[in-house]
Amino acid sequence: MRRYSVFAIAREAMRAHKGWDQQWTSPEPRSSYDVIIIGAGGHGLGAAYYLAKEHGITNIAVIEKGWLGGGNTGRNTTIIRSNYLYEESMDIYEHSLKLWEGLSQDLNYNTMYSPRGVMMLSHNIHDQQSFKRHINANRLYGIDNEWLSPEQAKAFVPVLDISKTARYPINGAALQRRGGTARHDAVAWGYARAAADRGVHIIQNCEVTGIRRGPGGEVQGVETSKGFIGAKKIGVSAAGHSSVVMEMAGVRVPLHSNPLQALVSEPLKPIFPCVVMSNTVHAYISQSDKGELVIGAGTDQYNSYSQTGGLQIITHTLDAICELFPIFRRVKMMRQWGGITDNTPDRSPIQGVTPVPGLFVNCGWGTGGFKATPGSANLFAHLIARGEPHRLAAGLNLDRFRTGRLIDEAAAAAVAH
Amino acid sequence: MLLIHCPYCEEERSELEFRWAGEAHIARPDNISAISDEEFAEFFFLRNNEKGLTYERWRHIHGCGRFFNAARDTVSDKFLMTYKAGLPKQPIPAAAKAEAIAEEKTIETWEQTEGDAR
Amino acid sequence: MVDFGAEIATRTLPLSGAHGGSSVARLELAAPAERISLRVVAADVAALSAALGVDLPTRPKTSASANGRTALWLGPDEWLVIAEGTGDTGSALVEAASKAAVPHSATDVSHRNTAIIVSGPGAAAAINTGCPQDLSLAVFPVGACSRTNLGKVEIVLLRTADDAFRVEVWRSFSTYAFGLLAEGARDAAL
Amino acid sequence: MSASSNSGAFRIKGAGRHTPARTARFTFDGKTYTALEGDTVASALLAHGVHLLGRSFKYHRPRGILSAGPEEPNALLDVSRDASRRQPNVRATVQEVFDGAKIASQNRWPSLKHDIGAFNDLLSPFFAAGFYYKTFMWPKEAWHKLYEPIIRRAAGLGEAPKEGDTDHYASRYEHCDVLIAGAGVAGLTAALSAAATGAKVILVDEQPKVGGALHFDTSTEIDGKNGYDWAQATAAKLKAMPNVTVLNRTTVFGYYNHGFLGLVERVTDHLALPSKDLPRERLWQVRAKKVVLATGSIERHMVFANNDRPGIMLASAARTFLNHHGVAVGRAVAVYTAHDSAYEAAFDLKRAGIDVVAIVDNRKLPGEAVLTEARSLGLEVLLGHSVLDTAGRHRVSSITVARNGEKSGRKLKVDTLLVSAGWTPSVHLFSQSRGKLRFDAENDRFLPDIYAQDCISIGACNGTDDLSTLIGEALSAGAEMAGHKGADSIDAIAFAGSNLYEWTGGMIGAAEGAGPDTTVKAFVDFQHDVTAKDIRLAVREGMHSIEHIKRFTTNGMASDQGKLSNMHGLAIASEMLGRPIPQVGLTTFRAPYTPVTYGTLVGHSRGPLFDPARKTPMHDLEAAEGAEFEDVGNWKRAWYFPRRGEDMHAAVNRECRTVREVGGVFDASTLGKIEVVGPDAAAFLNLLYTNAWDTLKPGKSRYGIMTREDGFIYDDGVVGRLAEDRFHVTTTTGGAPRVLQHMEDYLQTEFPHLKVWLTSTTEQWAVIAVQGPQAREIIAPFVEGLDISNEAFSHMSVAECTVMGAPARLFRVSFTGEIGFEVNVPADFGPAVWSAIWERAQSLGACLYGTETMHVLRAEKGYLIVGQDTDGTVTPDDAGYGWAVSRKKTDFVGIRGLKRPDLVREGRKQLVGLLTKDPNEVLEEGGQIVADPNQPKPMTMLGHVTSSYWSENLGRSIAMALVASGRARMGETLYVPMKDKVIAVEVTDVVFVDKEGGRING
Repeated sequence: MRRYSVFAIAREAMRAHKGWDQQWTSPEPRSSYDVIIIGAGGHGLGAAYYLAKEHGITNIAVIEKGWLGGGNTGRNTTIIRSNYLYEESMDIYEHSLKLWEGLSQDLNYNTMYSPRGVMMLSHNIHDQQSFKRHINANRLYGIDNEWLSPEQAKAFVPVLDISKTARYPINGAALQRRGGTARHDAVAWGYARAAADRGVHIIQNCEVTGIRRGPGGEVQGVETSKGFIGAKKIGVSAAGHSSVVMEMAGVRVPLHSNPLQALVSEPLKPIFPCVVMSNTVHAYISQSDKGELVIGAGTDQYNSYSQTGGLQIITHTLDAICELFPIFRRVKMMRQWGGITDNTPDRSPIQGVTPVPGLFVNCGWGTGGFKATPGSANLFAHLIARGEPHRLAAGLNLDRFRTGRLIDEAAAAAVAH
Repeated sequence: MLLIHCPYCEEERSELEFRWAGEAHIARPDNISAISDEEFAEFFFLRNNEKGLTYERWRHIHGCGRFFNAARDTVSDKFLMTYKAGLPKQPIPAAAKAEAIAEEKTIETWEQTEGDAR
Repeated sequence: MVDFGAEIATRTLPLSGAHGGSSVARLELAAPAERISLRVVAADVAALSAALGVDLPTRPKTSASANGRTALWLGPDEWLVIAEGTGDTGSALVEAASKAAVPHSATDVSHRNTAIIVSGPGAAAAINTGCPQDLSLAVFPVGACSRTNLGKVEIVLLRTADDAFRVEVWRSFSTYAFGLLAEGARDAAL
Repeated sequence: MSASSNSGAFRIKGAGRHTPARTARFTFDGKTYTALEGDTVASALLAHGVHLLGRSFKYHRPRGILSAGPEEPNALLDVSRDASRRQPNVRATVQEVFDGAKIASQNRWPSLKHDIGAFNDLLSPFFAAGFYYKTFMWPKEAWHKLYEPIIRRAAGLGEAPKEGDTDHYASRYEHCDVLIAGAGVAGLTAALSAAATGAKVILVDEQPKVGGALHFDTSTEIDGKNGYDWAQATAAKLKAMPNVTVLNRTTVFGYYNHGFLGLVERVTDHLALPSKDLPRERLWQVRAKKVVLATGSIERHMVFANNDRPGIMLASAARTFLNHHGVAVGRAVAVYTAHDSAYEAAFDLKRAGIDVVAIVDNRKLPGEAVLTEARSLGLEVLLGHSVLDTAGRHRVSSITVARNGEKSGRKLKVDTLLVSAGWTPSVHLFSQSRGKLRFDAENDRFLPDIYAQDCISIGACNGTDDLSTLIGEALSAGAEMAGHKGADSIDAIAFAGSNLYEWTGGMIGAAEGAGPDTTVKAFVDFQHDVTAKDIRLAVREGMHSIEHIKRFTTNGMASDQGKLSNMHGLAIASEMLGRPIPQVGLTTFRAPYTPVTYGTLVGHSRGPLFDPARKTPMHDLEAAEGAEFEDVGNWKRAWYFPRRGEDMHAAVNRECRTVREVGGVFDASTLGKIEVVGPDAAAFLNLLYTNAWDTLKPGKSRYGIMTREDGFIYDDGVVGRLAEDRFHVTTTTGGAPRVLQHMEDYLQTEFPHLKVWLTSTTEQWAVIAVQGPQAREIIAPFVEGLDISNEAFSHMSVAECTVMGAPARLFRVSFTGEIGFEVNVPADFGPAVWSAIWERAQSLGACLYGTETMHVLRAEKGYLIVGQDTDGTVTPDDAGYGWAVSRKKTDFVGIRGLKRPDLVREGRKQLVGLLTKDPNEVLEEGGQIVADPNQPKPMTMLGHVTSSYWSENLGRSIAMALVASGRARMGETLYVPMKDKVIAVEVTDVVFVDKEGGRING
């Protein structure tokens, strides 16, 4: 792999950029692999990368029914933070945040991790109690998160309306300074390039239609639109389509797939310095490097696999955005889109072994999977390589729905993911 | 914004008047206190989450207030039928099903139409 | 010492003093009314109709009036009964319903709801500012009624004339409803 | 000087459709110009010879006006009336001029002509597509601290408004039988036949006037009239029909599920002095039974070197400026085309007296008719030639023309170059409706193929080019969509149309000199500065999916969303990949078709209408007593009642003391109330609450806990039994709607055999809580028909009675540990009863108190608040309410969930009291509890502080907490480590005041 650097760019600039390698190739599948990962999003590609880099397994195929990074990796609003409440959540999201901090250098690909701060607005006493519970838990766990007064919040985001006459006045905010954003496509591409460089096959436009199992119930490989491909281990990382893929192996998982909508504005000069979220009025917003205001809206209420949703979801979110930031009322929505999120009953992910030998699952990231990408991928690789979960992901098992040991961030938190 | 036929109001109304209420035809076990942990998890947490034909409940919460059942294609979001609560799972008439299946072949999710025009 | 017990409580109506509307859609507050939420199974509807002196409509989205009482079909076992009586509560209606010797629920909601009358050639347009239903005369004729949405609140809508509607709304939502209808009335003139 | 010359030196006398006498003045970058009413900003500026309007995104290259419509990628301006009504990123080609408009260019500093950012253009060899993924990585922190801020400042276009918007926006739901998008020939024709059936028709068009392409196309005749005149007459006819609504200046921006369409109508942006009553824009949310898509097509530019200079524009745009606005786009004009339509631009200009330097056609064989006409007009036509390059700093000054295949050619001096690569059908809405496209290889275009909704495409957006065919197609589509099939309904209104020329030709992808793989800057996407070589680079780097190419190059991602660039980008990728276009695919068309103002989507939901603020009947009286309010859900609740000079702390301390010593009056109206009526009411409540209800006698009430199936506490409240078959259920304030939904769900779905009905009565009753030793004394004079002595009406009694003449429900209930009553009266009586009770309470030395004091007093008694001391993971036993779970019942919702392994394990978190070692230290709610404050991070946390207050009655702080194995830790010392200190606490019982509970029964 040719390293990327400013010197490489300068050299290429002199010869019309004709010397760049393909970032990844499009190989025909082999008849079998040591490991097959279903789903070439950030989580799946990252798992392949870490399997190759940290566990010495390189005979891997990542199989993708569309184009790599085209699922939720390429459709989310790119928020990164780790200030969750429960130990299980803090473990994985903080592990992830630490990996984000060095990801560009590790992959030799600028993923544009931008620790511009993630601020969650508190509008009432209930929010305040919840946020302080998070802040204290985070501090004792070694994770940064701090309480701001309304004035401090406004100093950080000058366009914020903190007037007392607002319908839901702001009584403070929680700020994680290390939180921020990254460039979503670059994450998928960076992992794809680095994985491909280590010999991983990325097989796009190849739909998995079945999972073949042996006499002992163990996995033997996958049926695909390009024929059967054998593997002793299969990792499923198919986000919104996890239920569909797991069903092929006869495993039911507690998931609902819902369309989550988002939108961007026309590009504006820098006006919004960080990420702001408000659960009380249902809004989250940041500004991309191109200048678009990136706004996450809600999920449609019903199960669906169509990436379209109702206009009312968008208008509801914009109501809140314009209440918080009245100067954005004349800004224009340029593009809206949707992704299919896979949501668990406790809104925490599932990563672990399954009743089927050789089949591993990583799903249920709901609306919050992007921030977890490096951490989830890294621990999923560990799970697949060792056959048992890493300490930091042990609580994310499927069995919790039997025992009742849920990780109920949704119930405990007054914040969206 | 969906348009939903309420079997009680006998009219199509805007989704705004309705609230989705999860998978249909999941009966609460009569002997619920006697079932195993696995059975309870199955009853309470596991859902089909079908890609394609799904049976689900809606409540006409801002209308007649009734819960009712619907059959919908989760790929096209088209309703195949709605029927009153308490009725058993209704078979989909062959014609409607054929249409739905034909559509399923041609009208795939967005992510599949992307990069794959005919 | 003041004789505290002697006073008789007077009523304070919601939306007192609210005014709004435009040349094409007038907004007025309805007079206080007696109201009950009536629930009874289909088999016992006749008994309640007899007891109340008004035939409870059984077709969706319809209402019926008789003897100063209007019954609005809200659901297959649910009616909102509104009387033009002078009572301060729905007790007369509750009592009348109780004459029917069948299980039912008649619950006084006279003070839960308040009503706004919207009238004029732009009445439907004003309501369609926040109501997603088709209010054309063909689909929502005079006498039609429905529980539905008005912006972010729930209402019960009754068409009383070609160009007049009664909007029933819970009292704490009435300020919002009136405000939205006032803006709708203004924009209906456009 | 006449008005017309005033309105610009490039006005052509006798051309255009505006009235010369009607002028409007506006400023552009500080300079004043005069326009004619009906001008767009683009036509007005062109009339004055102004072509340089903006700078591009990345290279800051000078840019002018490319189009005459909403597809404009370059001419984006800042338009304002005043500081609060300023709009960035406005398309000069759409915005109509109004008198007094202040217009400015964007993305330049210090000025449009001298822009420092243009330095980027020199560095462009470095700024190849995706270059930023390959650098800016060292050192680690530099991306966020150094590079990103620089990139952010350079990027972006307009500046966000600085002030809140003083305009308002309207919103309307509408229904129709047939919605027709686009009022060109096809849309108008379909409207005629649909309307003739009596169907309810809405015809929508984005321009001020109907006609679509007839704005520029003067060679079409319909029904014996000039096309544009026919369009206006037809619109007038349609507007006069009662079943037709014609919406001008209105864009169908989104086609959503089940026939739902979003429209935005621009109401005042073209008016000089709009009435304050008028909304700026109106959102139409239309549910259409059927939809006719007549959205036309958009002309493409040619992709060649330096094709982006001001003065280079689409041929049809030049015709619009000339034929509609009466403006000549230049004095020496050349045409570069691959399509016949551009010839007509040359004809129109020539006839208007403009020098047409040459028609450069990269085809060898143009349409015969246009070629003949060109020659007869004496125009030089260079067939099989191409424009290889252009020159000119702020405007094109010359072009280099060469025979195809030759590398050099001759220079022609021009001030304007008109381009056309043919027409792209506007299939955006069809695609949004989830219809599927097919590729028409013969004409290089995507056309509607398989429909997903009840709609039909007609005219240019359906690839129908021939006018007669188009009229026939539109007539039958209109009738068919209105439900009338067959010829009968059409024949009566059928008419004919003709145009002078049949158009042929068209190309997509890079033209001569810009391919197959050169380094010239041949722009595909103008706004984002994406060139043909960028797309090739993406493919070379392994981006083989069109979505990857789009995202890597940002082609089609600018504010025009690829209306001009998508097809060219696709063709270049296809060529590079060696795969036919249908196999490369097309990126998705997403809503909105053109950008939509947030304010329009928000509509009325702003300020007081953003979210209803629910107020109790006594709200105003409380406000008059000086209450501060807090938001609880969407309710406003009285929080505390400060007297003069008191801060919150002092007020709450006084209220707390007064309630325990004398009494207090509290507004509890927001508590949810559900009337549960029917013979099976008790049986139903037995199933919905953990408690048993059949043992509760009429006239008594009981505290109930509700769990969901999972066994965790969902809600709580006091339930009074008024009669065998009638219960008055109360819920938490925030929980009321979900509890009712939860109950209805079980009633309708799981227990439909039970004869019981539920009615929300939250708002029927005003609830005045009177608590404290003097509570009975306070209310006694007002209560009629009920003995409220402790003997006759003991704690947890409930009865119907009369209060001040009003029918009332009286509860003997306490959330303070003192004697307590809750007076429920019909809501309208609330203020009068409240005033009377308060007057008497005051005379006895009692106070008004708010939610904060309520919280403190209940915490002193260890009473739970669901949602504060529980969080959805707490069982009744965890909370110390195991006694509320009936052991006798064989079923209730939650009975099985409660027995799951994790819910019965040792070590669960339990609700306990905490007393700080320092009585003056008030813990932070949300503080985390540890056994060893000196352990390294990450620490093991045992639980957290759920409630914490200063208790004035105890003269010390108190707290409640969820602590692992809490009840086994009584007396243990634990620690709450804060940022700056560690607070030692002792685990205690949750009841701090009156542990024996005697006061409540007085």
